[in-house]
Amino acid sequence: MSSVISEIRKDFIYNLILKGERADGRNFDQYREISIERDVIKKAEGSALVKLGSSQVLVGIKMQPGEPFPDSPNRGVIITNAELVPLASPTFEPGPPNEIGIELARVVDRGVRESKAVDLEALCIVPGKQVWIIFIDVHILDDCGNILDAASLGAIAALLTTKVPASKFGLGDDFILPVKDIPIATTAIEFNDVLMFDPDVDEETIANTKLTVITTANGDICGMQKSGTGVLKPEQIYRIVDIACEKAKEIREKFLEA
Amino acid sequence: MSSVISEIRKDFIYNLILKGERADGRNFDQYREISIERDVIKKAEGSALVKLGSSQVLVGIKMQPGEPFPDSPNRGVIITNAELVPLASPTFEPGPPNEIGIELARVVDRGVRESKAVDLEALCIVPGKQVWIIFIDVHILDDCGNILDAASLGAIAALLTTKVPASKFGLGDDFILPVKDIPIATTAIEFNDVLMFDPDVDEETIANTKLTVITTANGDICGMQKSGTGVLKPEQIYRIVDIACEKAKEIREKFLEA
Amino acid sequence: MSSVISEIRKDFIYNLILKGERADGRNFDQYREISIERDVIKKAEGSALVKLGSSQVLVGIKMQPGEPFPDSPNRGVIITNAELVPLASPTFEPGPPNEIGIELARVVDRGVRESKAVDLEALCIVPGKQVWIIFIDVHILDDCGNILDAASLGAIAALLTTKVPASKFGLGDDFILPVKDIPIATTAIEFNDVLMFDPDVDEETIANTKLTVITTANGDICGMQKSGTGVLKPEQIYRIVDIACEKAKEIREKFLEA
Amino acid sequence: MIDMDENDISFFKDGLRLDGRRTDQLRPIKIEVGVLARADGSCYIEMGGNKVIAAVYGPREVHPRHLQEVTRAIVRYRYNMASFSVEERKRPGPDRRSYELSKVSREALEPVILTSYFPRSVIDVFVEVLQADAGTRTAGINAAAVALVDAGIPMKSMISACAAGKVADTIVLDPMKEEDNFGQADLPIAMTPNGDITLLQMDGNLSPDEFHMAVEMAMKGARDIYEIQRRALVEKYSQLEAPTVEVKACE
Amino acid sequence: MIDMDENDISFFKDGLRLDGRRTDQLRPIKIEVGVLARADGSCYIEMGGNKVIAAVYGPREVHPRHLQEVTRAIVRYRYNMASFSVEERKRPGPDRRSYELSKVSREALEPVILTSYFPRSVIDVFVEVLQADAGTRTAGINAAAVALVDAGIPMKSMISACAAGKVADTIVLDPMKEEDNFGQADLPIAMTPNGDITLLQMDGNLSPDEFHMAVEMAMKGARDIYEIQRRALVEKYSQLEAPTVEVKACE
Amino acid sequence: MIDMDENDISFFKDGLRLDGRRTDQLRPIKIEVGVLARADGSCYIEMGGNKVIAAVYGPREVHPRHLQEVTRAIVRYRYNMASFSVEERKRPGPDRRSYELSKVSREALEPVILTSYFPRSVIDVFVEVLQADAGTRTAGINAAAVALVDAGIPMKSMISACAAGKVADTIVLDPMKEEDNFGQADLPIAMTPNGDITLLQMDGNLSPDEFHMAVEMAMKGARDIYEIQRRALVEKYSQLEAPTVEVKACE
Repeated sequence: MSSVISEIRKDFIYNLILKGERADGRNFDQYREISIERDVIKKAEGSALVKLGSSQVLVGIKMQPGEPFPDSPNRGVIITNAELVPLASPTFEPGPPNEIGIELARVVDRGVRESKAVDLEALCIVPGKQVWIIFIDVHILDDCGNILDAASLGAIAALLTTKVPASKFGLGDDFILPVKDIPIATTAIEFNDVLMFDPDVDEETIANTKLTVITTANGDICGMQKSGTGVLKPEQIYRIVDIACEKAKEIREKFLEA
Repeated sequence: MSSVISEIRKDFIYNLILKGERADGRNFDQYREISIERDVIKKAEGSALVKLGSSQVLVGIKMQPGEPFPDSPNRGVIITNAELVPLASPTFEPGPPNEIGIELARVVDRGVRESKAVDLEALCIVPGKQVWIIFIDVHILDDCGNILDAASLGAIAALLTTKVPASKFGLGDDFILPVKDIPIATTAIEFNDVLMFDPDVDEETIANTKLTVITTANGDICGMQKSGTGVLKPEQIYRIVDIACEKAKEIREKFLEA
Repeated sequence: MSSVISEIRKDFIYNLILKGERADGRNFDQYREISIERDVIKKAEGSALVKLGSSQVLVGIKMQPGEPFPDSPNRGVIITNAELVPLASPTFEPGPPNEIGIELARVVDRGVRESKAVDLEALCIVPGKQVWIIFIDVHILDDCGNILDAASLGAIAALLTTKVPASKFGLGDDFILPVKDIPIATTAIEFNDVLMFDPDVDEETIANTKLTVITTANGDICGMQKSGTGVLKPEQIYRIVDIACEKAKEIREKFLEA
Repeated sequence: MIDMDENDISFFKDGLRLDGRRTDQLRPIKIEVGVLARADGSCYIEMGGNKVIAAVYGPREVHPRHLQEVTRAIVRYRYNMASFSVEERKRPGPDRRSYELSKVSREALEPVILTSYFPRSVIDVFVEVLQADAGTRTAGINAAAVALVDAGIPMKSMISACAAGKVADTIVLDPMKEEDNFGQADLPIAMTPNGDITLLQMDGNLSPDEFHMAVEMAMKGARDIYEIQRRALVEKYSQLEAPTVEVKACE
Repeated sequence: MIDMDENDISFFKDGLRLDGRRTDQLRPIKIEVGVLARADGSCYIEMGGNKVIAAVYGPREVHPRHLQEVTRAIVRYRYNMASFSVEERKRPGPDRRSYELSKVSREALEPVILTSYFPRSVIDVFVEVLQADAGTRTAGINAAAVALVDAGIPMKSMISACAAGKVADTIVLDPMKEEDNFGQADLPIAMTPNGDITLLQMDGNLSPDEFHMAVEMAMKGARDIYEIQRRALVEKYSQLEAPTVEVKACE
Repeated sequence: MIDMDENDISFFKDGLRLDGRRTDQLRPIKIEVGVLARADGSCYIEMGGNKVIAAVYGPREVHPRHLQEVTRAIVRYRYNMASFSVEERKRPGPDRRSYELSKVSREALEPVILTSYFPRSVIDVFVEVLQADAGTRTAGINAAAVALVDAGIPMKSMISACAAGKVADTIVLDPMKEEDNFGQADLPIAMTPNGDITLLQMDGNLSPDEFHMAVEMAMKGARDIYEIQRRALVEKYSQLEAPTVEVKACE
């Protein structure tokens, strides 16, 4: 997209917002259509392809035995990585993750870790010696905005389909990965005191403040991240948190609970 | 070489080829003079300095005990690396191997590996635990064209001089590395439907298609690699293969067989 | 500092030197004021903040058990690293150490190692298996010239305060790191046949030859390094060595001996 | 080629391969055109168990500038495997194998791209292997060629890629994982519809006669794949108002 | 948050915290302005056991040039831990954590920097953690904000940062190491004196009500820190001939 | 200096060193000029068991451009060891030692190169150690200096390098591997024929008097090497039609 077209597009969105509208007709707190396809990668222990509007994120889970961390000798290990491959956006470049990819991976990780979604105690093989390592690999395929929420959704959806490959390593029968909570990340941007959830890529461009709130099944907050070079008033933050809890509940119930 | 001179040189070579000639008077299927000096590096377990016309390639073999690959627990390991050091050509740059160096190392490796030249079973020390690791290090010293053939020739010549340093590691008496086959790589370029073997650096510049054929002692093919941004007709490929088998036989008999 | 100002400053210093003077009024063989603050970092096993005029260097010592080198199975290991972080000078850049940082670390290391300042035999835990590893980490905070002498001073001062954290690793009682010698590095620059010790950053800019001499407590030389793109006559070298021995004695007695 | 006692493995049963194919039969192929919104062109392909997606960006500006060519566009090709695409998790980022495959794949496509139309620019081809099952490089090239058309890049012709292999002394088309791991030879090619070879690699062991057979069989496979690529593009673009220049480009 | 059996640890004794503080009390803070000769601005801070130094260079030229912005200065922020700053020696160089902290810290300061005054240039903020004791990112931001003033960078307002935490179901201000390691939640913020939040992160577990309490408490802490920053700057600059523009900038 | 019980090793037998040399004797040296076709200048040297090759490219254009100097050529020097050049295989690529040696070797040559003749360009010196046997840095500098002449780079004078060492309390010239590994000091120098020192390093232990002796002995060695360098160049260029400017440069 040339920069001239992009300026025109920005103005268009800007003017819409002033009229209380979004380019695709959504309400300010409305998510784009969500679809989750599970178990799409047979070589992975678990996987999910999440579509959030036109954004596409594929998450694969691989597991293997390994050493625990010294300060938690009886617990499995989670390692989260995100690849913002250049296939997914003209702004992504080949090479090791930059600060945007690192932040995304760390916030996805924070949601899974701090919600205690995975029962890590159940992943101890030999206390202090051998535990299960869970690799959560986030592969962004198409960045049409809000890939963080899509990646978080993909991570928990993939974990929910994960089978621990114990037999492959001679460690008994395979078993379903024990998942105890379902953290949901919801992201809003602020622009001219308007709060918009699930921003698309154009909306992300014009706003310079973003807040992600991760909530657990019982409605608590387990992770937050403000990003961007703008400011938020406390009242705006509280408003985002209120709506985020609600939205997360809807998404959780609709897509992830039996 | 300034780009003006290089254009003039290209035209010269181009016009020669149209007349059915090469700049140094060779026939199209004729190799430059080959010399192989063995055991030039005493610190290495085996080594060979190959001169192919003015091209010079030094190959050193180092061996040490190490772990086998999980899928071949009773076999030695071959690791091939090529350094296109900036000393060897104005177009080489310092730094880790680029795609040209990686391709060269992988094709040299392919020849040694797929011909089963080295008896890897004989390099098992403790099954599943300890085997001999063979490092084939290709050091390009002067790139005057067709360094791939020179490097392949250096690799097998060096392997043929290699003594396994068992006593140094307290693993019994040293022994001659068991070599069972002698793969030979022969490379041709295509230009205006003319096929030229063993191209020099100027010929490489004007042609944009190259085919390397690696053959074993019994006349089979064990590796091939087309490179460059041109195309080859199947008949051209078959013609190259026929001549390559012949040339490889000559080189093998003249330089590598007792 | 813009390059115009820097040229004026250079001329000023140059003219002063021709008159036999230095900008801050020091004699040619006189050091700036030295201060050493010990044990400033509680998380480190030993530490020292050295101020040499306005130059500031912080050295921290960390120790942990690890494997000895194969060729010295009964001796502790010293690993010296220097970070020329961009906070310390407009000319330092983020990233892994460049050749200046590497040289600095290696010369600091040379002083400690070649003077046999640390009794490495006393740092063997299990012969051939486990020894103490000493990490000497040099953190340059403010480069106002001659950071090499400041770093060397910081390294030995920090080692002199180091307590081996044996109890933390279940290896008996903590003990004072056995230090047997006190190497002192002294650096001079040459400019127009004038030799100036402890150059400040402006003096370093105009001179292009520098010589560092490291001496031990008994007056021997244990390390030297010429740097820069100038030349030194043997007589100049001998003169620097003579003064260096003297200066080192003064510094050692004043700051580091009980 | 992993070296196993090949007698232990029977690659054929009742004259058919382990997955029921004849020796000269391709695995099932599915091609979808234009699957990504951000990319200028894209294609998703399944070849047997392989799942591969390709995107094309460009022609666009080259950074850093010293890579620019005054008379033509440069072509870049990045073959990348997702960490979870293989049995044992792969470390993210390129390894030596992916550098080589990127190079030969770029050289498989560059001969048909009309790079002289776009001096000083770059055409970027990105291929992500989401699931690997032997033949990822040929699947990637097939997807990339379709994505180039989808991106409207002018091309002299289509490129189609396919491998032949040798198992139990028999030449077979489009080897699957087991045949690739325990077989005797692998020979991937890429070519234009009129038989110009743009990629050719081989490892294993083939007599000159077997080599001829394998090349002919791989070329037959590539021709079949070309029909599938063509159909996928026609299907995509026939739903639009009128046939576009791009579709012409691949006929 | 390391997951421990929290019953084993008692975080309070006689209504006070392990280091004798009330729940809403900061650790001792010491701020020194202008501690480095080479930097354009600098600040050393101690917050409890944290020892952090910040330097500012710029506005200065950007290298490489393609990073330049035509209408404003870019801001770079590098959070770095000295190898010896933590219990177990840290490998030198940035890790994933420091990349994230550098990003959010930059975004905490950028909203108040008048970057449009200096097009095509860069303002570099370098923060070195010399000793770490929970709260290094907020300590770094506090020092960096003062160093920016010391460097004469025009700013819309000061930035002050502080964390709140939750231990034994109680919201506490400015958690120290033990409270951070074994507590239930950590919530660092940065803000302007008039309550605009420029950094907000959280991990652990907080109900919406606890979250409100924690934000309010962290904001109170930030306001207290603002007074200390202000005093340190006034002290430094009141020794000079006249109050400078920079001091005004932080009032 | 590895610290061994030096009594266990006897470095002398009948007043001669283990390889039969006197204390002030060089190892055998062989120098060949112009051994590479692609390089602008080159030299192969054997000093004892060392086998080292040097190439010079330039003056040529500098990439990237911001490295250019307006008033002079920059000089780059890359000291590199082949993986197989040492007892235990070395990982390819530079390590900290080779960065330091590259720096001091460049600084050993730069004083005599007339860099002001070639503003905005670079003179590249590449040194490959093919076999190492103590003294690779001095061997590399000796080869590089000859290669510079062979490349026609204008120089104020030749550079010759040599080390002295201390073993069993005796100062010796040009230590070989055993003397270097188990000796008490190593002192490499580089100098011009008229005694200007351009490289000086030392490690181990020397009294000021021993230091004087070692410098004098190393300088004597360097003078002897200068004669060999000179002879090799004359031999090379006397076979040509007429003495060239370059040969003059090293007289």
